[in-house]
Amino acid sequence: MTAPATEGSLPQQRGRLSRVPSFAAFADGTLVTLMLGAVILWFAPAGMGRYGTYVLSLWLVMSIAVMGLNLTLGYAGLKSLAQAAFMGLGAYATALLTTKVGPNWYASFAISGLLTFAVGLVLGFPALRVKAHYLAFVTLAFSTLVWLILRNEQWLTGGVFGLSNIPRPSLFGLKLDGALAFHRFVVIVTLILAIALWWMIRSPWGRAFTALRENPIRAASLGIDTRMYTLLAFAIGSAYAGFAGALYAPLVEFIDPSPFSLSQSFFLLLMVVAGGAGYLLGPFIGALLGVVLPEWLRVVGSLYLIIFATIVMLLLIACPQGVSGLLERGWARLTGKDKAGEAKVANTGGRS
Amino acid sequence: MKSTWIMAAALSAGLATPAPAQDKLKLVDVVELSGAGATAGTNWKNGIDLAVADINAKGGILGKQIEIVHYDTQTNPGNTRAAVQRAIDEGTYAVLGPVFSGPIGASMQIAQRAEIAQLVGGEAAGLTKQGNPYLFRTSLSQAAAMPKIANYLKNTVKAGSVAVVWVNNDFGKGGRDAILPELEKAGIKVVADVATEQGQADFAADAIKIKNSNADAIFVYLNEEESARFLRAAKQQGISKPMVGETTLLGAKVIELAGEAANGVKGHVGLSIDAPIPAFQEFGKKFQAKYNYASDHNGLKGYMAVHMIKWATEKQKKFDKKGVADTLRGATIKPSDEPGILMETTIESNGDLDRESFLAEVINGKQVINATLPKIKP
Amino acid sequence: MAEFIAYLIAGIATGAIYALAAIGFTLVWQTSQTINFAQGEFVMLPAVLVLLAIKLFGAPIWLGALIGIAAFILIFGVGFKIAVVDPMIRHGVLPLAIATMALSIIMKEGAKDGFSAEAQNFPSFVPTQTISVFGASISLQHIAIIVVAFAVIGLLQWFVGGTRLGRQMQATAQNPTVARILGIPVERMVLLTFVINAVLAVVASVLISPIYLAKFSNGEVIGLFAFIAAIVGGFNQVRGALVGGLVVGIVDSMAAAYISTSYRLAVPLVLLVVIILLKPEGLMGRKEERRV
Amino acid sequence: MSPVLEVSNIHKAFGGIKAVNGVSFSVGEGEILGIIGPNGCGKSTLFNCILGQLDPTEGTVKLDGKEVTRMRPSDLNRLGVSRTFQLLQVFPELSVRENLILAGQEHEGTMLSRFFGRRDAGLTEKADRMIGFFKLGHLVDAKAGGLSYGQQKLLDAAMAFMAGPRLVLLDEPAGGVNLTMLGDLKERLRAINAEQGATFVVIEHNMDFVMSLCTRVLVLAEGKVLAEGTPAEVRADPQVIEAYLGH
Repeated sequence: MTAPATEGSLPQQRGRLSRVPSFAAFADGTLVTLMLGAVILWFAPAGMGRYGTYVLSLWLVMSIAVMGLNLTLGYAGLKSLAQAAFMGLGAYATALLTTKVGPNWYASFAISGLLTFAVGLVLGFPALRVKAHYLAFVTLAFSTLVWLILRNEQWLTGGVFGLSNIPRPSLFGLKLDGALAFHRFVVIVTLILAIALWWMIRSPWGRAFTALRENPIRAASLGIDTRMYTLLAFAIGSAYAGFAGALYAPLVEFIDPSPFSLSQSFFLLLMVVAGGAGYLLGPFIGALLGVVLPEWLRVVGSLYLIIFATIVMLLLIACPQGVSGLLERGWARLTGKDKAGEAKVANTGGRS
Repeated sequence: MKSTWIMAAALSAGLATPAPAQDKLKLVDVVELSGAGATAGTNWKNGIDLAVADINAKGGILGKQIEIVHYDTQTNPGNTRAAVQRAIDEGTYAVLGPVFSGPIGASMQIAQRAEIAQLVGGEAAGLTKQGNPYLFRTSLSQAAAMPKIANYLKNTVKAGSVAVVWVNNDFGKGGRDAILPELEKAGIKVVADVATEQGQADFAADAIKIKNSNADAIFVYLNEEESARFLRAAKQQGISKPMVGETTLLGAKVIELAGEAANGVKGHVGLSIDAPIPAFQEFGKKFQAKYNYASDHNGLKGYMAVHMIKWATEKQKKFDKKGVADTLRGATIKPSDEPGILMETTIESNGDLDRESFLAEVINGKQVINATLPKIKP
Repeated sequence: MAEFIAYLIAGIATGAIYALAAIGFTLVWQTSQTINFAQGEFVMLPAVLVLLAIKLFGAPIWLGALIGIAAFILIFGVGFKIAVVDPMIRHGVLPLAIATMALSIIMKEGAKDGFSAEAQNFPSFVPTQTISVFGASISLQHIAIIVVAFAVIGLLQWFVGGTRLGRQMQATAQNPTVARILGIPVERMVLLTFVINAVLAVVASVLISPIYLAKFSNGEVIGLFAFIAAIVGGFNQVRGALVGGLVVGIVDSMAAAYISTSYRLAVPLVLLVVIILLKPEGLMGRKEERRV
Repeated sequence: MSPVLEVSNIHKAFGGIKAVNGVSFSVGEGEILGIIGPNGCGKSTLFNCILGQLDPTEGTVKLDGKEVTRMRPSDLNRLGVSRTFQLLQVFPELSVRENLILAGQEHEGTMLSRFFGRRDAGLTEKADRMIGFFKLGHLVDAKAGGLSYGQQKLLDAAMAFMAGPRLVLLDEPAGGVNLTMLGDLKERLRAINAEQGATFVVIEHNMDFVMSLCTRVLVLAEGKVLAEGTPAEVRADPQVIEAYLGH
């Protein structure tokens, strides 16, 4: 047979990197973990000082960007090399709107998300028309172009000198200027965004994402508009980067183009993989490794980058499902559950 | 769920700040050890380490040994902010660094809020215009250096037109924005205004462009390595017009890397291990011996920064953090009082420095000082 | 005119380097369907290893070069294939592509922490003189780069098209299954591809480092441009990578000359996007049948 | 009344190789058309051209008289054309029920209702009925990846029928299935054909299966139609015996 030989080969190529372990399985466990995590993080800064609080907030903000990329990479199987650039768009949009134009942070936050969502659609459409890996090429170009514009258009973006004195939002008239108050605000926003994603993943959309990653051809033959879902996954993933940027700007109170460069986009991809692509909680672990680990490893100076990259490499060789996959394996071994048992758990979850 | 709690506990343990050791004076250096600023940052760090070793060997500050810690910022404003916050939470006596203006901009409010002196390596003119009384430079600002260059171009080089090549980062853009009005004031025409990228390797096209501009002189404002690459490319294109620069262009690293192409380069030098002052040369030798390469001006800045803190502390005779800033502001530090300052330095109330500086030229692979320029307000 | 020739020669010289790196890119793509995001670091590292060998063993230049290059080919030709590609390819191409991103960080930071954060001089094997062609100054270094790069690419073309081993390698790249049936030692051929990639990287590194200076961060720009060159030229063709490299080199040089220098970098990227929109298979690429 | 599916003069070339070389046929309401032919005769390529997974070089495909050539597979599916694959194509990580819900979810509601609405898109009951119909009732909650080959084949077929298609193209449904299962499958297909009036096109190697299931048979050889008729007529055609049954 000539042509049909390709039928079976494509899905295999997509790899097991981003396996969703029966996406229903941890749905409710995930929600509980998210809630509990939020409660813990609400109180965690006690005794940590402003630095610890700041790092926790930074971790959560990066987690949001990684969550978005996880949707793009982990659930839809697309390589986006512009997550940091999207974050930059969101950060600059929010910074410029709140400092120069005047709407409050909430409106700016929404605009940042909408803007990055729309740009995602515009970028994704021509790229995905050709082939999935062309998205990597287009986003690579986009990422660098955004960086150039942020740097060169000094009249608007402050250029290499950046934008400073970005105000922090207030909530019901309550000022959130303090490190702790703003941290708690970040916790709430992160929780809302995480729950929204959780909801989406367990809705029919999530099923469609799983399907199009595992076997896009079969998915299309079942009426799933793979192009639309792929595009949506990318655009929503990008919008999450926009949201993250909208929080990043007031958190740091200063932005310049450097945290939104191409290498930062690569770094975000590594965080997704390290945490476990396709796991809803993976991004938190990935961002923990990317943001908090360097803080722990301050003693070794710049060596932490090598350590981080080596961890990712070893994970990819030993357990492509990342730390989440390792934890899952460990948990299964601990509770003595084999694969079949796992499937059973999964499906009782699915019935609810 | 249990694992979540354990993780949270571990997290807080990891991020909680250890109490500083009481018997030592803790200084934290927050600097670019990776990313785009790694080269400048590494020099700065080494200069600081050298100063700390010198001071500790001579009994420390007011009898206390210095404990120095370096935190890498990845040349990223968010991380810089975290690191400065950490330094303050850990009770640093003063904040050293960073060197790049962007990260300085992101972190200076934190030190200001904590009322702790921050001694930075940045040269961008804007930094000291924000009314932050806790920020101190360790070198001349571009605003102070550029008029001297414009003068030099006009009176010594006698250039009627000039091509400006600059690196498009905060350092280069700041310098370019500072020199253009000075050139205009001096009546010198800018015939080419060439931006280059940080880390750019290939300068052939830029050199051709500048050659074709037929300028009387070329003002080169790039980082060390880029300066060297540009000089080599310019030589390949047979550019024979004088190359004029500020500090970096005449630095040891540039001369080493550019080889013959650096000969004939001239300009203004703020800090240099080749300055005709024995203390500088001695620093250069010590640095070379310890790190096996020649320090650039960032190494000198780091070395001086630590000694500025030492001087202020010994002057106030106590370890008062806020007092360091108050003592430094408006002070003039003389090498006779504090040899580690290397040359007489006046600190203005906005954190800018005033010092003597030099006019130099590279002859046979050596930086030769032609003249010493007086302080702006002698 | 002289001006234009000068820009053109400069563009071709840089383009030749991009072409060398881009060819390695396409070779790795053909045999393992993966994008090597560490390609730029592959070009950066040989020069650093050579200098490191000279420093560590106090060896003369030729010996240091020998040790450094041999070590590089061993580690990043053979070792890369065995330690990174082989264990990872079974998980699919996505993890492998991401692993190369991690590898690029390790190579870059390793070069910085293990060697030097500063740029270092790298010995040039041609004099640094210039000659005049139609009034334009052309440096001997640029000419040497162009000559050597083209010679190497010609040699590679001859090897792939004109020798038994080369044809076997190409057959493996195009269809490993069929190649295996034909009795071609597929594993060895794939390994050969990676070794050739490493050799090309070495050539590029030795050619360019006297001008670019040896520095850990040099790979970023070279990698990005090689990537653009490969896409512009066509990912599935060695010829495409050559054309792509030259086009990108010349476009970059002309952009610096005639378009705003602060947007110089944007021009090749815009070219990339235009190619993707109009001719996604690249200038020289074969159109691939839409997969079922 | 126009036929459900009308294929005219389909050509498909890969480089210089002509896989399908001018095939035309039509299928009427409720028919079960079998397509047979030796390996490499272009059956699967023809299928892929009809279903929009390959672009035919030439020719048209009409569904209920409306041209659908080169329409995307997902759009075609939502018009009521569904298919199975020669190689197994279920979603191993999803349960049997989830596989079926997936097969039906895009046929109900809008993108928004699929986001905000119920997780199962209201399809659990329908899915369970379909599962029962294909005798997989005891396996509703099992992961599809854990099923036996024959069970997966049944699931694959069940998915193709989940959305109540007008036209189903089955690519070697009997391949690799044991005899008991085969009986089940044939019986199920007949039942659906009778109850829902669904129209089938079947590619198959198993001659007994084709001859006993199909109402009409098309024989392909070297990318062209060699013969066409009832199973009995085709079986008797000397050309067919020569080209296909002969060896």
